Amino acid sequence: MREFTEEQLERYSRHILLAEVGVEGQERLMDGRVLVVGAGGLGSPVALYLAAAGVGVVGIVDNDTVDRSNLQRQIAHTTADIGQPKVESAARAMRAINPEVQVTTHHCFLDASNVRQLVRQYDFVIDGADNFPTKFLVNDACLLEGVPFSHGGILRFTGQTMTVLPGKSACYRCVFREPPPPDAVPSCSQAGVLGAVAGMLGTIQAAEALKFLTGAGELLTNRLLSFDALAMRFRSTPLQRQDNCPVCGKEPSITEVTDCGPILCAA
Amino acid sequence: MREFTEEQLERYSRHILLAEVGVEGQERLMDGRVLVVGAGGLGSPVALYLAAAGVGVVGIVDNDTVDRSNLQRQIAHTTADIGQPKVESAARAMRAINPEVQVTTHHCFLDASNVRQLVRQYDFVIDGADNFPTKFLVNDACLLEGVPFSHGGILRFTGQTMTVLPGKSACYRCVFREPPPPDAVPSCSQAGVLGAVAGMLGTIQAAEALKFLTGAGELLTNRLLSFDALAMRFRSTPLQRQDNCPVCGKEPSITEVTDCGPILCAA
Amino acid sequence: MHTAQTVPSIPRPAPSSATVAQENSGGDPVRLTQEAYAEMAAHAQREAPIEACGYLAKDAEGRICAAFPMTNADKAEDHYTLDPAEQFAVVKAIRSQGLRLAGVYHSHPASPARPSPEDIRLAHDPDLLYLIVTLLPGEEKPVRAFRIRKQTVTELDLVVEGASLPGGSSSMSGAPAQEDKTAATIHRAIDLHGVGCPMNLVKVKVALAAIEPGQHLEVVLDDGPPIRNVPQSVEKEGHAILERRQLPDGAWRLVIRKHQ
Amino acid sequence: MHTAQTVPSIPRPAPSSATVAQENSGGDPVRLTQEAYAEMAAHAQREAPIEACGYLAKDAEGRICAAFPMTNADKAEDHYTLDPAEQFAVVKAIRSQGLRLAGVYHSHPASPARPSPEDIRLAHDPDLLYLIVTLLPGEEKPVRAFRIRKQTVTELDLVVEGASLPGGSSSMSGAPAQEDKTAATIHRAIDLHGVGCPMNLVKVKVALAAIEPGQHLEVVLDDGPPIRNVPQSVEKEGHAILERRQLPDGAWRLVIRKHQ
Repeated sequence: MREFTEEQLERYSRHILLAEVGVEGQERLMDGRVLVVGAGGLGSPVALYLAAAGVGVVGIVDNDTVDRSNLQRQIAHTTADIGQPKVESAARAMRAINPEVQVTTHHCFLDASNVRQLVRQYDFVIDGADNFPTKFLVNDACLLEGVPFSHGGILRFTGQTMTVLPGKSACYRCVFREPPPPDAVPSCSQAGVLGAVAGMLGTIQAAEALKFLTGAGELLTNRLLSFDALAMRFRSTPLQRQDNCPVCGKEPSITEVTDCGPILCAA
Repeated sequence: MREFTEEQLERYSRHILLAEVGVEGQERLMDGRVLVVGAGGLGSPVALYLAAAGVGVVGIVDNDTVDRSNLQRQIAHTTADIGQPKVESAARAMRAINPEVQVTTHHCFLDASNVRQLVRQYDFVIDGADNFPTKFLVNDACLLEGVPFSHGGILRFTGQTMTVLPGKSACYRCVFREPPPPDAVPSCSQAGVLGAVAGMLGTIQAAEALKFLTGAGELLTNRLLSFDALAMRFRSTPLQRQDNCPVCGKEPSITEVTDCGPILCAA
Repeated sequence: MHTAQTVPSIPRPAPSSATVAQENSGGDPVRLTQEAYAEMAAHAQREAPIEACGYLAKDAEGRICAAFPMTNADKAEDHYTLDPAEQFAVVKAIRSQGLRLAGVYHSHPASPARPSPEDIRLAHDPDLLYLIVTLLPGEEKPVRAFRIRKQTVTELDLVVEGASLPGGSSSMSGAPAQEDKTAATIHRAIDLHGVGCPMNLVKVKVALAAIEPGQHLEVVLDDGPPIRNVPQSVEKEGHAILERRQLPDGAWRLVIRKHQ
Repeated sequence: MHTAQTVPSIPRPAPSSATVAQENSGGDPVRLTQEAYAEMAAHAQREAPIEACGYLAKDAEGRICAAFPMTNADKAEDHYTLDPAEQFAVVKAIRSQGLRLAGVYHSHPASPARPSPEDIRLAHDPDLLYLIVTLLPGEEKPVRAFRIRKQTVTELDLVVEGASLPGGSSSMSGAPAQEDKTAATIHRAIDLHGVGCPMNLVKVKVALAAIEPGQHLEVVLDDGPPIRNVPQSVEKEGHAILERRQLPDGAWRLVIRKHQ
């Protein structure tokens, strides 16, 4: 058993007290490795709550820098961080909360050349990407590498999330098959989102990561949880693995990740 | 109409883009005043998302100082803040995100002597208190002063929340009537809570405050939203105002707030 | 509580056997667990030369199984008043443990365990038992039980049981100490004197995590919220409390068997 | 795209009428909207003395309704190559607007609007139209349409329509300008040249918030994503687009009536 310091016992006491987490669960968190894809609206709360929970290694991958328009919802960043890489800004916030967490920053685009070698270093991946090609890339890489992940997406007042255990539960492609053609994704008016909606979805994703690492509870597998914050209604849609899924079906056509940029893929 | 600066347009662009918020909604946020009771597990995400949204004045009331055991979930505070008043630490985090927000700190116990004069200065109150007497105190004060509020509570892996429009929708006492006897509230083992659960509930409360101020959507009135993060299931229980409610019923017996300490109240 | 609340705070003379009607009830004896006795005895020792006082609780079988030390608001060597502010809380605590109020105890630090005239005059509740603990050395009966109805005192037979303590002793030769023999082999021990809720439970859980299923952990917990909270939480997680007894300083010693 | 992709980057001589078979198709005329013409003309003027080039799109009625300025990868005054990297994106953009590829246009900054021998030799797609805009002053036909099949050029009749422009003109006397008359009184105007998505929509919403319901806002938006996104978002919120026309520099002018 890991030796906890007095400070660790204090810091993690509220987890240790939980029968479903306990000492063993907290140890698993401290031994856990989670990759957060995107340090934006979803990645911000995820990063902060994973750091607070004492997850051993948290990786963050994001190529962006902090923009003022991010600050309405991306609570890992501050006004002073404008112009700096989001991964650096998020890492700073995480370390301030919990210096024990090892934060690994990947300031780059996630693409076919790096995604598999990145996700395979982690126990769990949080998809907090803001675009469809990356969401499919993360799905395919996690499926091919056998790494469980949480899908998350937000738009305006709505959010949706599901957790995928590769080979065991429905994957993102079982449900959505392929990215929408880029011109079918309205870019401009759809950029709006209520700030707290990002928090609602990101914290659900963080909870799923903590549940996965500790083994507590029942994950959001084979279910798509969606909500509309305007009506404040939540809905759970049952899902199933699809035999004809191109990545996790019986005769998969996708056996390697490919870059699926908005132009090349849509042709 | 308020003149927005270029920086404000950028900062609040994702709200302005929403048809349901828009320019007018963002102006209402910037003119809005919200009191956050408790700068802990619920108050932390609420405070950060309200600041990010540009709510004009955010008050925080909390008598506590930051303890290491808070940091597992109270993401407005950092390790460097240990020992400092939580309201100061939260205010610092809020100002870093958005220097435009006026943060008013109340480093005191909320009690019968100050609660009414405090809540009446605000448009909306977030109850993020961690004890039943304060929750009833906030309910009674808000009902007597006619100030809408969001009730929130978390325990282990569960959370519950409802929004109260005084005189219009069911209040906390319509549902729960009076605090449980203090010894019916197990103090020790019940202290455990999954960190992200606090985030899930606090962000729902923040969304309710933003909806209330902007007028967007349908509030959580006459409904108790509860969830269990272990199963990741959400439930909405319909509620009704009660004619015999001691504070908002036809013949109210509560016409003034009273301190309701754990011992005196239990008799 | 109305009984206890009306106990007035007046001085009373030293106990005199002349005023006590000594009768034996002839009925079932009052049963007192060793823990409850130990609690009273330890409390009396802690408070001496001041009189100690408190409530007693009985379990579903009518056995007095717990003593709840309270503050003697008089802080006097020859009389006592239960602190009214504590009475509600203690009665609630008793109920919360599924117990019922059985009576009131107090100590006579320098006199035999017999009711004084004031003890009799002020005993308003005919249904409560009045237990008196004496610290006088060499007393044959260091604790005695009385029922007091309409100023008439009836002494009841008293049996101290060690039933809940496997391997425990039912001797009345003072409070059981931590070094008492126990059937359980202790694999690990932690002393949580001064560690409050909920960190004491955290440390118990950490200590339990460090031993094998079926092995035994000895824990010393403070009186008050710690002893009321921690054992029930430990049991809820499937571990067994093998022993539970109060130490002379008021703290409690538990032996916990880790769940299989 | 294969046609355009294979347009080689080679110099070609000045256009010679001798190599062009002048025939009239005798069929329906090619219909060209004023916006599309204005776009081509504006593009030609911007690029001069370099040749401008781009794709043309037709709507469901077969009318050429949009010109998509592209980069002349040759940056030459007497020949052009459509930038291959842009071709995919533009074809997608055309489809995304529910249009179809109609043809290719280019400009002759200093010669008449007739195909050069290379224009003919390299026109591989028999189904595409080839439009040529000349900047020569005093030309009777500043824009002409050709079909080129097996090295044979057929000039088609060309009609420029102003149908989609209420109050617009169908004259061919140059590109319509912002100062053209409009039926609407403008209450506020914002110039969003250089303001991308989604900040342009933010600013349109702010400007709309500042006028009364029923009043008119004039907006100038960049070509590309801005003109594809902003009007539809504005309409979705219940406002009406009263006018929409392209300016000589490629940007677009909208007149929006705020919802009642």
